[in-house]
Order: sequence, then C-alpha cells, then structure tokens
Amino acid sequence: MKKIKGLHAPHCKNTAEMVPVAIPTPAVVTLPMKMHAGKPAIPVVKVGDQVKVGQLVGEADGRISAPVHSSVSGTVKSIDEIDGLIGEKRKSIVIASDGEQAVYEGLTPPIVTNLEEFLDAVHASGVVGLGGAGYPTAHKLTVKESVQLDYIIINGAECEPYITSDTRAMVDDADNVFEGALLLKEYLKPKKIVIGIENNKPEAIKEMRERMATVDGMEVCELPARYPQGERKVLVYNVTGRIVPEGGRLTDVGCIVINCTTVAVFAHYIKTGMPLVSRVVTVDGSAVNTPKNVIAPLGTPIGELFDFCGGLKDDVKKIIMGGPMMGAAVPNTDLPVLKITNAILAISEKDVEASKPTACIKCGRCTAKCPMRLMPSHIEDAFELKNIDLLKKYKVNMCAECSCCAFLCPARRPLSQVMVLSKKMLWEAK
Amino acid sequence: MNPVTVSYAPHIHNHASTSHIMRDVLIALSPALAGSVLIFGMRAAVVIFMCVASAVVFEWGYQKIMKKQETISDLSACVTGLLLAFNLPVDIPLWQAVFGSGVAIILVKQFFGGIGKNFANPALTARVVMLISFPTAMSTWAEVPNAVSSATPLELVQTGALQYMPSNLDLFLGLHGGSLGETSELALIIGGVYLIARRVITWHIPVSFIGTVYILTAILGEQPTVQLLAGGLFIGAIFMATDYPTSPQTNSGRLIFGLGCGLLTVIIRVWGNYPEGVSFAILFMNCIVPFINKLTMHHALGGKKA
Amino acid sequence: MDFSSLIIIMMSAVLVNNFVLIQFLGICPFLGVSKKLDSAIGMGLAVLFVMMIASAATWPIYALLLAPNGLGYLQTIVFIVIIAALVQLVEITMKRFMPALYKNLGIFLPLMTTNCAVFAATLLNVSAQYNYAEAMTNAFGAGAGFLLAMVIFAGIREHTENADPPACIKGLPLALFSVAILAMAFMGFGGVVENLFG
Amino acid sequence: MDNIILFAVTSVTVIGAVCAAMLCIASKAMAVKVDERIAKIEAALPGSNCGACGFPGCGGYADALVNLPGTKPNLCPPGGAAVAEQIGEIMGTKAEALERTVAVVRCLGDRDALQKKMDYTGIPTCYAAKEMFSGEGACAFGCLGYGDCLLACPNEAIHLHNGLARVIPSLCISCGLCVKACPNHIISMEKESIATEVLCNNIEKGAVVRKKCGFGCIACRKCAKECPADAIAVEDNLAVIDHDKCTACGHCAEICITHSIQKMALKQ
Amino acid sequence: MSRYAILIKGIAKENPVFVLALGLCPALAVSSLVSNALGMGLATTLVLIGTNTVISILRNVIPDKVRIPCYIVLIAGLVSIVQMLVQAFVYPLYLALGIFLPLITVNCIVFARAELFAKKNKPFDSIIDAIGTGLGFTAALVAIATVREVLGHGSWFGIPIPGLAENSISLFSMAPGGFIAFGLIIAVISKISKGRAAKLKESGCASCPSCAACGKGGAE
Repeated sequence: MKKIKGLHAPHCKNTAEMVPVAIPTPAVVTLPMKMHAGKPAIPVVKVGDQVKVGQLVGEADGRISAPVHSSVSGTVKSIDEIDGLIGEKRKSIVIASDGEQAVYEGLTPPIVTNLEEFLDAVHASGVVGLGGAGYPTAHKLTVKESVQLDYIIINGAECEPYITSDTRAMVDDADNVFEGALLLKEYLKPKKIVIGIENNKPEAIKEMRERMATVDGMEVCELPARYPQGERKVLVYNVTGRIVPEGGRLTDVGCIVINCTTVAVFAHYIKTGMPLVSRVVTVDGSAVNTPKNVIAPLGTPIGELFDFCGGLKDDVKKIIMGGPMMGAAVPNTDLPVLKITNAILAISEKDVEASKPTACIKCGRCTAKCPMRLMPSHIEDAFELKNIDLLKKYKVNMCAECSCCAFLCPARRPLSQVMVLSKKMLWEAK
Repeated sequence: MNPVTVSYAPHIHNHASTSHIMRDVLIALSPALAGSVLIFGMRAAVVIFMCVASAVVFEWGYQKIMKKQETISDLSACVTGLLLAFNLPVDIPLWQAVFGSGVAIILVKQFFGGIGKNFANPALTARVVMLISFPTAMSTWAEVPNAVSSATPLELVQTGALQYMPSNLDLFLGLHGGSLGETSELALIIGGVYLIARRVITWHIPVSFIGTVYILTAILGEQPTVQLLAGGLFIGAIFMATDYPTSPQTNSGRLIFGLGCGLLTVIIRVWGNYPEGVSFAILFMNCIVPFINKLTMHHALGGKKA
Repeated sequence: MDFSSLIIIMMSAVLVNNFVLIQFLGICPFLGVSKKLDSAIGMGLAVLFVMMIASAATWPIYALLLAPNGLGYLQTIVFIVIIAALVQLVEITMKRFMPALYKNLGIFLPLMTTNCAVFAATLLNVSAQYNYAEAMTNAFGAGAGFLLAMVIFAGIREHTENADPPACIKGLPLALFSVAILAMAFMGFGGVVENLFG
Repeated sequence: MDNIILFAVTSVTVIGAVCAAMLCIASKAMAVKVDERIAKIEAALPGSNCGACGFPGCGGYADALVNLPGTKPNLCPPGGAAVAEQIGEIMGTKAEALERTVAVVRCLGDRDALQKKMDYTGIPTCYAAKEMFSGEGACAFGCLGYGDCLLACPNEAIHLHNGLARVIPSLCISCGLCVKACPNHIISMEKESIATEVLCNNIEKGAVVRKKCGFGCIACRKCAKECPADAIAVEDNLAVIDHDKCTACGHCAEICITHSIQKMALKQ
Repeated sequence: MSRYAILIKGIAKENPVFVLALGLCPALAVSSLVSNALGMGLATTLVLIGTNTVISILRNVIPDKVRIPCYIVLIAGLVSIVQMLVQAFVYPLYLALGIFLPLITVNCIVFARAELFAKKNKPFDSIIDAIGTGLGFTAALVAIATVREVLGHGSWFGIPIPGLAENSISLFSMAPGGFIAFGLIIAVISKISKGRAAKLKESGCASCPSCAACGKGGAE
C-alpha cells in the first residue's frame, strides 16, 4: 500500500517543551452557544443569574450538539449575538467573573457501567472534537449495531505547525489519555486501539508506549512528521489502509478517529465530574513576546492570552485562531477561546506573506500532493466559471480543507478559499 | 493596533514561486548555453542575447501598452527567449530572431492572457512559425569545427548521405550541425537531471518521449541511437514538452503525452517532409492536452463514480 | 480498385488537406459551434453525415446525367438544390423517427445547406474525377477531418475559456489565433500520408 | 443548341420538381406537431437569455407560456410592457401593466464613510469576502465593494465608486441579476416612481452604527415622526418606507440626520 | 434611409467580413494575393447585384414559405453565369479561385442580403445595397490580402516591394498566416471601434442572418 506522503511544512514546535501554565481568571468570559459542529446549545440561565465553575449554562439541543458549562464563577451579564470565527453571528452568554472560581457544588463523577451510560457521560462532559473539527464526541462514538468496529485511532499526530497543545496533553496528561483509551476499549470493544503520533514528538511517543505496552490490542503508531498526517481520512488510510468512501463516515470502514485531548477530557470528567471548562492553548507566533502553552478558561478573550504571554509586538499584522495551515485569521483580539481553539498565533508584518496571487502556471503541484487526490487547479477553473456540473465532477465536496494545495502553489493562488467557496456554491445549488 | 490582515488559510506557504521555478529552468539551461557558445562561437551569444532581450522587451512593452500587471520579473519571458534561441541556427538573421520572439511572446502567450493561459508552447510555436516562414534561413547550418558536414545529422539521414555522419560521441557532445542549443545532449541531460532533482519537472515526459522514439526507431530499423542524439529530441523532451501550461498535469497524463510526442516525432521524421519532427509533434500534442487532461483525471480517494 | 489509393485519399483529406485548417472550408460553423465540446461533436458528426449522403447522391447524378449530356456547367445549381433537399429530408425523417438523435444533431442540420464544406466536398469529388468509391472515401475523409479539427479545437477553446485576453482579442480573433496554431500543428503531417502509404 | 437548352432546362426542372415533391410528401407524412406560438413568442422576447423571468432562457419562458397554464405574460423585465403586450396578443390574453423597476443599492457606505476593520487579502469578490467577516468595512450589512453585481450586470449599468456599487438608472434593464449576485442582499428592485428610499441595511443599534458608518440609519425615528403621510416605520433599528402610502413629498430625505434617506430619481 | 447611407453602411458600419464575420471562407482562402482577392470580391459583388435585383423585383411574387429554396436556385444560377463569365474572360483568375468561385453560392453574405434587404426593398435600393455590401466585401478581402501579400510575398498586386521581397515571411501566404492576419485585422478594428465589432459578433454563424432564415438562429 502506498501511504499518503503529505508535504514538508515547517514544524515550528517552539512550545513543545513548555508545560502549560494557567492564566489569571479573566474579568469577563464569552461563551458562544455554538462552539461545535451541529445545533447550538440552548441557554438555561438568565441575565443576572449567579453561576459557578462547571455549572451548565447551555443545554445541548439533541445529540448532535454539546452542552456548555460556565468556565468561571460570577454573574451572567448578557446573552447576545457576537461574531463567530468567520464573522457570522452566534448567540453567546457573557459572564462577569467574581474572581472566586468557586466550583459548582452539583458536580459529581457520573456512574458508568455500560456503553449507554458511558456515552451519556461523554455527552454530559461537553466534550467535542478538540483538534479543531468540533464534532460532538458522544455522537461520534455512537455507532450503529451493524458496524463492526475494528479500529479506534487516537489522533496525536498534531501535524500543524506551531501547535503543541496535544503534545502536552499526551505528556502531562498521559494518564488521562491512557485511561480514556481504556474506557473506549472497555465500552466500544474495538479490535484495536491505535494512537498515531508524528515522529517529531519523541517524548509523547515514549509516554504513550510505556502505558500502551501493558495492554493487549493497543499500540502506538509512529507517523512521519509530514502534513497532513492528522487529517482523519489520511490517518485512517495510513494506519489501516482503508479508504473512506465519498459521503461515507469513518465507521463505514470500521474506524473511529478521536483526538487525544478529547480522550483525556472525558476520562477526566468520568473520574472527577468536572466538565470541559478550560483547555490548553498554544500561544505562539513571531509577534508574541514569550510564546507559551497556557491553560485558559473557555470564553477568555484571546487578547488576555496574548497579554499573559508578554503582549503583542507592535508590528503584529495577523492573528490566527488555530494553526497556520487550517486556522482562521480574525480581525481583532476580542474573540473568545472556544472549545476547538488549540492555538492562537500572532504574526509580525514581515512574516505575513502579502505577495499577490499570480496566474496559475498549471504546474500540477496541487494535484500531485492533494491527499484526497483532487485537482485543485481544475476546481479553481470551474469555480471561476461558476460551473456546478464541473465542480461536482471534480468532487470538490470531498475536499478535506487541509490547504496543502494553497501551501504549495508557486503562484499563490487562493486555492483553499476556492475549495471552501466551491463547496458552499455546490451546497447552495442543491 | 493597526488593522490586521485577514485572509483564508493557509497562513504560511512554501517558498516556491513562479520566478523561482523559472530561475531553476534558466540554471538548467545554462550548460547548454555554455555549450552552444563553445560550439558555435560568439555569434551564438549574439543570437541568444537578441532573443532573450527582445522577448523581455516585447513582454514589457505589451504589458505597458495594454496596462496589464507587469510580469517580466517572473523570468518566464527570459526562458521563452532562451528556448527560442536554442532552436535557431546560428546564422539566423537577427530580425528574424526578433520576429520569432515577438510571435512567441505576443501572439502565443500574451494574446491568450499571459503566463499560464497559453495552450501552445510559445518558443516552440515561434520556431514552427519561423520554420514555415523562413524555410531557407531556418535550415542553413553553419560549419562546426571538427564536423564533416554542416548539415544536421537528421538531414543526413533523410538525404541518405550517411558517410558524413559524425560519431556517436560527437553527436552526444554536440559537435555537429544543428540549432544552437539542441546539439549537446550532454549539457541538456545535466540540465534535465537538475530540474528533476529540484522537482521542477517530473521524469515522466522526458523518459516516455525519448523512450518511445528509441523503441519505435529500433523497431523500424532507423538507427535508434542517431535518432536519439541527433536533432532536437532532448531539448524538446526535457525543456519544451515539460512546459507546465501546455502539458498535462497528472503523471499518467504526462506519460501519455510523452508517448504521443514520441510517436508523432518518429512518424514525421521517418515519413514526413520535414527532417525534424519534434516541434510539430509537441505542438500537436499541446493541442490535445485538454483531452489528455480529461482522460487522466485523478480519481478522488474513495470518490464515487460520477 | 487500389485499396492503398483509397487510404491515401482519406488520410490526406483528414490530415494533410484538412478542410478547415488548410483549405479554409466550413470556417463559419467551425468557429461558431466550437465553444462547447458536445455541440462541436454534434456539428462534426452532422457534417460528416451530410457530406456522405450528399456525395452519395450528387456523384451519380453528375456522372450519369450531367456529364454525358454536356451539362457540366449545371453542377452548381443542381448540387445545391439536391443538398438543400437532402438536408430537409434528413431533418424531417430524423425528427419523426429518431427524436433523441434529432435533439442532439438536428439543430445543426439546417446549417448544412449553406455549409461550404459540404458543397465543396461534392464539387471536389467531381473536379478531381474520382470514381464512386474514391468520392465516398474523400467525403468520409473530409468529414472526419472536419470532425477531428472541430473536436480538437473545441478542446482548446474550453481550455482557453477563462484565458484573460485583452478585450479586442476576445472572441473571434482569439479563436482565429488558436486555429492558426492548430493549422501549423497539422502542417507537420505534410508528406507523411504519401510516404507512409504510397 | 435548342436541344441542349431544352435539355438543361428540363433536367433542372425535373430535379427540382422531384426534390420538391419528395419534401412535400415527407413533410406531410412525417409532420411533427409544434405549437407555432412558441416560435412567435420567442421571436418577440429580447433573446438575451438573462433568466430574469425565472425560466431557463427566453426559449424556456416561451415554452412555459404556451405549455404551462397560468404563466404570466409580464415576467420579462428587459422586454418591459411592449413585450408583455405582444405576448398577450399572441396568447390571446390581456397583459397587465408592469411598471418598470430599477435596481437600487441600499447602502451609502463608501470608503470615506465606512470605518475599516481589517485588511482582507484573498479572492477579491463579494461572495468570498462575505465569508471572511463580511469584508474590510466595519459594517457587516453594507456594500462589500468588490463588484460582484457589476460582473452580473448584462448592460454595464453598475459601476464602483470609491468602494461602493452604484446603479445608473437609465441603463438598468430591470433583469434583477445584481439582486441575486449580492451576497449581502443590499440591492433590491424598486419601482421607478418611488421618491425616497432608506439607503441603509444595518439593523444594529444606532450607537453602534454611528461608530461604524457616516451614512448609516441610526433609528432616531425622526422621519417616522415627521412623515406627513405616516408612511415610515422603524423596524429592527431601521427605517422602512411604505411606498404605497408615500406621497412623494421628499420631507424625510430633507430631515434625515445621517442622510441615509435619499431622494430617488429613477425615471428615464 | 438615404441611398448614400445604404451604400456606406455595407462598406463600413456593417462590413460583412470585419463586423458581421460573414463569408469567412473566401475571405481567408483567396486572400493570399491582392489580385485574387479583388477578383473574388468583384465576382461576389456581381452575384450580389444580380440576386438582389431579381429578388427585389420578384419580392411580391415569391411565396414566403418557399423563398429559401427559390433564393438558393436563383443564387446558384447566377453564380454559374458569373463562373462562366470569369472562365471566358479572366481565365487565370478562374484557375486561381478554383472551387471558391462556385462556393459563392453558399456565401452567407448573399443569402443575408437577399433575406434581410432585397426581400423588403425596392429594386433600386437593393442594387445600391448590393453594391455597398459587395464593395465592403471586396474591400475587406483586399485589406486582408494586402497584409498577407506584403508580408508573405513582399509584393503588392504582384509588384515587388524593395526590401521586403527578399525578406518575406512566407507563413502569411499559407493557411495559418491567413488566420493570423485576419485575426489581427479584426482585433485592430475592434480596438479602433472600441469593441463594437466584437460585441456585434462574437463569432461564426451563431448570429449569421441567414441562420435566422434557416429556422434555428444559431446552434447555441
């Protein structure tokens, strides 16, 4: 089997050795009701209510949704619409912190004895795919009876440059990751649990190997440190050799891919009853004075994280939530830390690549390196002609949005944006 | 804080750019450049300079007049001019060389929208235009020191004057009549290896093109080694057929493309009126690239049949 | 009858003396209907088909009726009438019995009457003094050459569809330059047919 | 000589007659019924295939008129009343009068008026910028300024001025393609008789709007209070004019503090 | 419309070749030499005058339904006559034009004028229109031929031009050069007329007036 090789992106894992430090409690947190894929949560508090850390403030709307818990103790200031990651409006609960960080009294570890209770517990923990996708984990783990589950792949690849929050989870929180894996093994009964880690994280591999070696049917799979090893379909293909069909789910080929931090979070919840209220965020980039890994309550404005890391340099020109390959650039530092925010980056003016796109020279690099074997330059042509039939033919709907094409393009065509807009266009045409 | 930049991911790029690619091509062509000056003397340098300079001037002038974005800094005009010069005999009248550059840059490239939008290779089309326009000048070859006849080896093959045929080593080193840059296979292969090593081109087109010519001529009993080393096969296969916009984008397509080029080259060389078929072969294949692209479309990983 | 001479007639009509690219026949539909590959194929097939039946009908009339009676000068008027009638007949028949085919090809049929490629093919058959088999081969070759040029050209046009030429080049001039390059590519075949099959 | 001429004439005549007879018989025998009204209507339509009628091209509309009962004859905005009347004649129905409509860009926030919140680098179209925090301007409801409408316009009736799309009313052919092209939905088709219009779409609170744009409607309700015909209401922090009640006095445009209500002169 | 306007319209504003892009086949095929181009243009003009006159005279006689076949027969007949005239009086031209002489029959211009003008106008106006259109066609052919002969042969009307004759670019005397020369001229014209020509006529027969006559108004 020929593995998907991917491409060399700079690693820039500057913060890999840095143990996360907690930032001081922010004065105000903003908790969007939609920090995940699926339906937004429904607020269950009113303006003026007193809330404590871990208290439920947003109730999940069905199974393809996730509950939201308060990350601070304080008073609900307002429930308003604020900008989301691409500028869309999202209903959010704004809580003014009292600085006490009093823990909600009602938190007790859930009783987990069977699969159903396990899934309920995962759901109640508010955990979603923390690698960036934000898909509600409980629903991901709900597999049909008919599915023969062969593999659960724990995604510790963390192939994006800069980001080290997963690395730190596998090192500092190794016990929780391992316990989560054991829970998965116990209740979902896959034939095998594999944790895939890129070989540029020797410490994480060591920690995981030590623990995994003690259990049958668990192993660590070392991956080459090439982007995008952590893309779920790529991971499934490279680990198992199975190809996920178009429009299908991973479970169609007997696989589940789950982020390692996600695993640690629900393991922690089942042990202690504390839901997802804070997370490790890598703060890095050339315009950050002292890059760090920080533990931040959800909803903290990202500006406070930058301030905690020595503030921003004057020549900051770009602020990115997420990694440099797939993250979203945002216009200001008011946006809150979301469940899926694994990194925030600030880039100096000199490092922002302002070069204008030039004409496509049809070199075929995007086509050669697309992990999904799509033809981005053709898709761009079809997009410019607004030709829906061609877009369908070129399977733009299968694009994983890994941005490999745009990264490689010598003409700096905005290919990844084309992909996303083409998908939207296709979806609108239906 | 000043307004920050917002753009879509990715926020980093690798360092390749069009001008880097063109620079690599120029570097890869430099051994052949040195070779042509060594073999044909200073006049070769003059022709090359005229072609490159006029190509750049045409591109610059056109973009100024049409108020288009200036693209001479991407070096593609230099590459076109250099490749065109390599396809001309050393004694070509200079105005004809300039005319050729004009055809390449303006008619074939800019009229179709500039770099990347042309469907036919500019240098090659210009060569064909000149071949049709100036049949005498384009097939008058200067004496080369050490060579027995000024005719190109392929003309010798066509006319049956095989007693004048240079040795295979001379053919390989380029010590025989022919266009400026095409004679020295050694220099061209060095350039080709450099391009493949720098991943500017893949091996598919050169190998399938040259391989097809070799195998077919061997089958037809037409002196495969001479067919390989004489004429413009190597410059065509390594530098012309691999031109990005005018060749297929997938590796399987590139194999088919090379195969077709090889086949047509042999047909024209063996049976056609022209002694040299590489240019016509590549030009014809350029025209059917859209179909090769259609035929060799990638099948998406796990994609359903449409 | 010499089989190789038939092949020469056909191949040279396809490649060397291509109707559109070298002989300038049928330029209007060639430029007009080549924007989309599908319609180019339809048009090309329609030309091929009409050329065949037109040659099949006109050659005997010329050889059996006009030439023996010294009425060669009537060929222009007689041929065009026959072609016009045939095209109409084919259209009506197709509409009635092959509606699916009519949908694809039928719209191109009315253009055939004034298509100089079709008319020229019938005239050339006569002026070259071909026999019936040769005439039919020539018609097939000419039609196939038209189809080939049409299809390749449509491919090029789809390829250059989002090329960004200056306003005054857009459309017809750009198409003409593309044809010129295509025609040059075809010129490389000069001599091939005679030497290969002769 | 006579003989030859006679023979020539006879043969041409015979060939012609045979052909004609053949065609006559064929067309009779194999006639396929086509409603000739379709062809007639198609001839009457402008033939620009703009799709504003909601059918695929002029042919589609003609077909629908004949074969889909209930299709209105006045759906062709470029053709206007004249075409509607013609269609009505062909179909044997009476056409309703159709007042000409003109595209109106409901935004006044050009680069000078609108605060900038960021630099956008990416695909320079409104469609793309909409997905990236609604473009460079601070207001997420206004003109994005990349000219998607301009490209959609078949008659070059729209141009960009200082980052704001503007319609030249006399060139507008009422096809409505710009309305569909605008991702922020700030272009609407208005009857050409309207006297004033609120050229703002921002539904944020007045104070917020005031910070972002010099021409935004701040929902001060002055126009609603002073309108003599009571034709203006403020909904969702935005003034809305009811053109049925409007008496075209123009008072609202004169008193509007931020000048977001403007007088309109759309007639040709 | 004044008669002068009718005459001028055909030559300039509605030039059949450059603006309406009709009759491209002869315009490209017989334009390698100015003399051939002139001969072809005049022959076509003759046919145009003939058809326009006859059709205009008979415009109330020819039944509308079968007018197309009638035109075809009429044009073909006139072409045959012109063909014989050329053969008899200008034999070299007859040889040079070859098959393109009978092909005047299917020249869209002739159809277009019959259908669009002669059918609706008085004979005298029709003749003027035919002369105008014919001259426009001739002028276009001569223009293309001038470019092609000067560049391709280094001569004009057979007269060698010093300096060019020995440095000719023979591409222009061949098929590809014909396309290029024509393309360049159209580009220049549409540049001068600010895109009017290009707008009127995207390409080919899609807007050929005789296509309207043939029922489908273009294939796309």
